[in-house]
Amino acid sequence: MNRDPHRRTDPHAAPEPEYPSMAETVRFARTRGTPTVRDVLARSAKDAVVAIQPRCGVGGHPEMRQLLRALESGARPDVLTLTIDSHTRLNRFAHAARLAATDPGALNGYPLVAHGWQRGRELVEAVSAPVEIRHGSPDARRLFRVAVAAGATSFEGGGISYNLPYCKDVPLAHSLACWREVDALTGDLRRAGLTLDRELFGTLTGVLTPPSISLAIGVIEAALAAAEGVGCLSISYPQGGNLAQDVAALRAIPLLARRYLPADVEVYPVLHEFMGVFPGRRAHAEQLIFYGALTARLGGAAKLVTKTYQEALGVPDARANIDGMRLAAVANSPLLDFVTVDAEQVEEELHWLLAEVDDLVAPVLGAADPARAVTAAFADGTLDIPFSASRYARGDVLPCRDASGAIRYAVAGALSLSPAAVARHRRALGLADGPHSMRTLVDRVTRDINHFLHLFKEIEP
Amino acid sequence: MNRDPHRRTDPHAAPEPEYPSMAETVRFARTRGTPTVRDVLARSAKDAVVAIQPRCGVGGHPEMRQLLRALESGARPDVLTLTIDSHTRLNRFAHAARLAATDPGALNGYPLVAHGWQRGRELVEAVSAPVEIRHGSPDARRLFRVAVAAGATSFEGGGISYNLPYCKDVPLAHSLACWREVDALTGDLRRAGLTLDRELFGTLTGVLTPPSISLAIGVIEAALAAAEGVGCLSISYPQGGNLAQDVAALRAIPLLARRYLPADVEVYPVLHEFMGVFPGRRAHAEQLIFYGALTARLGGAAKLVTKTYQEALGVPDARANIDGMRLAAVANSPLLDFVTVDAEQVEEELHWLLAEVDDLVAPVLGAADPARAVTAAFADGTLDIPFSASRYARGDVLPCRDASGAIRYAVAGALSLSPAAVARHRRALGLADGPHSMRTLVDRVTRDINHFLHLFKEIEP
Amino acid sequence: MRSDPAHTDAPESAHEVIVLGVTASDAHAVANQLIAHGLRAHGFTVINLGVCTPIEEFALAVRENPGVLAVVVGSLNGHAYDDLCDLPAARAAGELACPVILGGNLSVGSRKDPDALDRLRRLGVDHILSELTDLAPLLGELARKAARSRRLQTI
Amino acid sequence: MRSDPAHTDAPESAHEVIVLGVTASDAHAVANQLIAHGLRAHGFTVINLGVCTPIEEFALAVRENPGVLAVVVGSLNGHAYDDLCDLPAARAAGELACPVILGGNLSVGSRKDPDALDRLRRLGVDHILSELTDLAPLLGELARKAARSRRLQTI
Ligand code: B12
Ligand code: B12
Repeated sequence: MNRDPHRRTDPHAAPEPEYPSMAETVRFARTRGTPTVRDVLARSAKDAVVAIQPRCGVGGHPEMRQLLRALESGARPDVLTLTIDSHTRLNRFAHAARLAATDPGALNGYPLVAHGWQRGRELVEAVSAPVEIRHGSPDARRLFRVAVAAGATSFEGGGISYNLPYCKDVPLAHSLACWREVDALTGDLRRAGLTLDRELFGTLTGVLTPPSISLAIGVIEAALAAAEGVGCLSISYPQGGNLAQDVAALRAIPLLARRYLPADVEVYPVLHEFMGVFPGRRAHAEQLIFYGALTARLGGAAKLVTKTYQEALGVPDARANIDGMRLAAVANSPLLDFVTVDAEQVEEELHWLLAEVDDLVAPVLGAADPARAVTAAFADGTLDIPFSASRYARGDVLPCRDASGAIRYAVAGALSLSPAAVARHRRALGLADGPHSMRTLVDRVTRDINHFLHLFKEIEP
Repeated sequence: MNRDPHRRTDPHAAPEPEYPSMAETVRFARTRGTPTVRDVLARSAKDAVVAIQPRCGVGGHPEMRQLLRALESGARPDVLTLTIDSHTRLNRFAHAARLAATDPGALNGYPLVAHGWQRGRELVEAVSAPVEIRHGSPDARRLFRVAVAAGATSFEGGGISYNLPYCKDVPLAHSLACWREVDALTGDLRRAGLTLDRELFGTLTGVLTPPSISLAIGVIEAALAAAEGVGCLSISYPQGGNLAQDVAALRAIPLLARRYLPADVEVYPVLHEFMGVFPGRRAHAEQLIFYGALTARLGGAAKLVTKTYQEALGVPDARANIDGMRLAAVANSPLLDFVTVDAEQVEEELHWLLAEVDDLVAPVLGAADPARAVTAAFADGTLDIPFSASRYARGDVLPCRDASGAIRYAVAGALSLSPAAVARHRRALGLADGPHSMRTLVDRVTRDINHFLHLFKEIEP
Repeated sequence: MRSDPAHTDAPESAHEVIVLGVTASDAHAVANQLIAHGLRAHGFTVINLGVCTPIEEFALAVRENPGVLAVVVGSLNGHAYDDLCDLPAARAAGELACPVILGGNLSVGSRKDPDALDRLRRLGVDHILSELTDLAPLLGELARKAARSRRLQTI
Repeated sequence: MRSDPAHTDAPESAHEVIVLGVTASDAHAVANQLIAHGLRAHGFTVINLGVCTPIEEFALAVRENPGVLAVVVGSLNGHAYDDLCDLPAARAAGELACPVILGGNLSVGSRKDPDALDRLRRLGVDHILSELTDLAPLLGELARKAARSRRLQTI
């Protein structure tokens, strides 16, 4: 029995194919006459119009091609996606290849490694929007080579954010080392003339992600990537559902970038439409989708990654995906210039958020070896995420929603936050007065996970 | 050659059929177990959630039934519509009947008189939302009888608003007399136990309709209807495109009702989504649709009549109609509670608007015979509408948009407005300093008619 | 800016005379009024019959105003074919001898069947324009043709 | 509130023991952690193997902890069938003799084919629950049955 805890490569996987040279790769991306993801982001930031991107991935190659074309003609997204299946994410390449050959519809994403970079290029060439690879691989080295060879110009992930939510037993030191290779290659490409966008997955486990944890991990991953020569970074943040908090989080990104990242690195704030439990009824899902898009606009996001009204049900079909993007695009309208957000509330959230991120980030980024400091911080809980899928974060943190729907720490575990910050959180939750039973807290967390189901009265209180 | 200028009945029309008794009609509407339009409006007003209603009408009977069912299952509108074809509107019943029999798809609406009230009832029974008849008949007496017998619980129109935009040579005295009959029958029904909703068509010619004209005509028609015993009135106003102006107009409606209408008459403000030249591109149309729905919400409308992204192209298909309603419904979301409108601007618009409506309405409603006063006022231009289709309004008024997009009088003709009001309008347009050539004004009006095409850059400036 | 009724709007100059109107079942007035203004600005004399104008009323205006250059018909509500179906009979009776120009939104529905235009041509519509900007140039050309044939007649 | 790794989470009472986990390719952790809490609150001893748990790992836990009442498997990412396709072989080898209960989102796509559940049953899944609320009652029933058969064995 295979007890290798890292399980990071598949013993039966096919040998790696020949890749095009770096020069060829750069030439391909630069001479297609279509923008790269970075070009799109730069334009969005300049025009202050949020770029729109779907999630999309199906197992079959012709089906994927057809899906991309349908999405492009139906909604003209600014960026397109290959969402990778979860076997490939975990480097179970043989599994993915077998299903791709026998039952591609059973895959929950596109098995890019199994299909190979030549087919990937066919996809990239089938559409005029640039393509990002969205996955969730703690060790994405092979996938990255295929993605770059295919002509993708953006690659999501990071050594923390694509480990802790996405696997059980890959040590952080290992995933950080793998992503360092990816980032170094990205730096090489940049020097060769192609600036890839590297998006960091601030969404984490998606469910009640505390903004300061999301941003802290984003900033740390960004600093690690910049150190390897990455020149274009998207720091993503998942919509939590409280407008002022979400807007503050998005607006914090450029401020944090200025504080922690080299001046010559471009940083774009990205919003992921609500990443927790989605309402099941179409009308409700549509309201949340629109609200997310409006949040992106008000927060100054350069890009929005959309959801669909089928989110609660399963991988969406093309129609739902198109409708979701079209709806999100409405929030970009000049007719909505009059819509504003409470400036004072945002100011207050922003103030605390910046302080919290500083508290979380400073010890790690101040260390001699930040990657090693990251591993140690997660081991001792001074960095942590809620609902960690991995044993390499303690998962002691417990977030809840306050009366306004904002996400606060009910339990901050060993996070390196100031006592004042922790007290503010617990006060907002009405928990200031000492300990509460775990049972009560779990019931409350469950309720808050289902926040939008309650708000729309899809379930009983 | 038939030179009868009223052309109000068709010499070849079939004899009127037997109608069910008033008691039977009341019983039908009251025992269906579904709400009447008035029930829906009362609930909307109470819950402060805008009711949603499509425009929809096709020539064939089975096609109409199918359309209503598709719209109901696709978007669950609160009210459904039979939009009547333009032959029937002009009492060209034989034309409508011939086309209904030979080429129903060539009709631009449902020929209810030709199909008869029994078929109308089939339609009403096919859906659970109550049905309104929307048309444009200067003489709607026959259509009204059929509509009521069919079980429709709302009937649009009025002696002014369904004359001036809808025909060339029907004297106002005649249309007012016809609508007096309709209103009196509505009063009879109310006493018999069924309160129909009577919606007044404040949209008029739809293109740059000045708010004070829209509301003044609505208030006059409402007063005339109330005098005949009508108990439930919807005063509709067409979205003009400037938010503060449109919100002020909607908020003016209950204030005007309190001032000019008996206390026991229910009055509901209704918004018609933008009724002028619609953008042709789908994404732009969707933005305008959403903006309209948000305007309705912010203005406190009880009901919204929607448009579709096919508006610029032709009578929409079911799919587009469903999408339009779904999109509008998003604006009702509790997630958008934070969206507000500039209170000061609205206050300022409201102040002037109420004064203007008073100026226009008072002379007529103060007269011994208001209906006769209406005819005289349109003859001498103290009442007037822009772009009148009819010779019975002078059509001397010329509206333009100011820099904020608000609709102002460039030429107020002989309207009984105060000099201060007229001066404010012309000042807003930069026309304060004396006369301008008609040529220049027409160019400017043309530009302003195409406002949204310019805003969305669909045409060159 | 509504146009006055036809009878008060008789040609007052030697300019080319255009009869303008909207089809019988159609009440859309705005384009009609703007077109009337535009053509007048181009120097044409416009007899604007306005909305809801049956063929017989167009015919009467042409009969009452000798030398009409063209009849310009708008139709927006989708009923163009049905509203113009008396045109062949009128033509057969010797009415409306001048060119008939049609524009607007010429059939019901948001997907247009090109056959709809052929059907209209078969009714005797001489010119169908999809762009309003083509109207003045077309009328100009018709005016030049008419002048040429008048010159030929006087030779 | 993450569950600790299996080895530190051994049954500490005479309560019924449940092995819990998420399928091999699936990283969705939230329901898993809430279910672990819920079952513990119901008095069960839960060995939570967490996400990304292949059949062999479930089998090992059952082997290492005699008397396991049931194996409760979650699958959210749509890969239930593929992730469980080693189950028949494991069962044939005498592993995983206790009931296997499955729940979550069991196939890819937003329109579900009911055949998907039959396929899973044919792999040897004993109970497929569509509602989480049915889990504790089912385990309760299994516990009563187990107690009855233990009693029968001791008679
Ligand atoms: C949060 C989330 C994530 C997080 C997960 C973080 C983490 N590590 O936990 C992130 C963002 C990382 C993520 C990633 C992915 N996700 Co995800 N995710 C969700 C989301 C939004 C909520 C899931 C959740 O936590 N719910 C809260 C918990 C409490 O409830 P639950 O998991 O829905 O479970 C309920 C029931 O299923 C049931 N239940 C669950 N387990 C069990 C077990 C038993 C025995 C029983 C009886 C009942 C039961 O009880 C719960 C309460 O009702 C759902 C969509 C949604 N529901 O809104 C998608 C969703 C589950 N994800 C999906 C997918 C496909 C993925 C990815 C493969 C990416 C992709 N291709 O889109 C990756 C997974 C990679 C991998 N290796 O598995 C799909 C599954 C599609 C399908 N089946 O057709 C969903 C439905 C989204 C979608 N519409 O496409 N995801
Ligand atoms: C304003 C409006 C109204 C107003 C009209 C008021 C009035 N009396 O003028 C009101 C609200 C009363 C109204 C009523 C109806 N309308 Co209406 N209306 C419109 C709207 C929104 C704008 C029209 C307008 O004024 N445009 C401004 C002027 C300047 O432009 P235009 O009319 O579009 O014309 C342009 C071209 O067509 C061309 N053109 C026009 N005439 C001519 C003539 C020639 C010779 C040439 C070369 C070019 C040309 O030049 C113009 C500039 O580009 C259009 C949709 C749109 N376009 O956005 C619908 C529209 C024209 N209406 C429509 C319909 C069907 C009706 C109704 C029958 C109700 C119904 N069933 O929906 C009734 C008409 C009743 C009747 N008896 O005719 C349909 C026509 C459908 C079709 N063809 O499939 C449209 C397209 C809306 C829709 N999508 O359903 N309407």
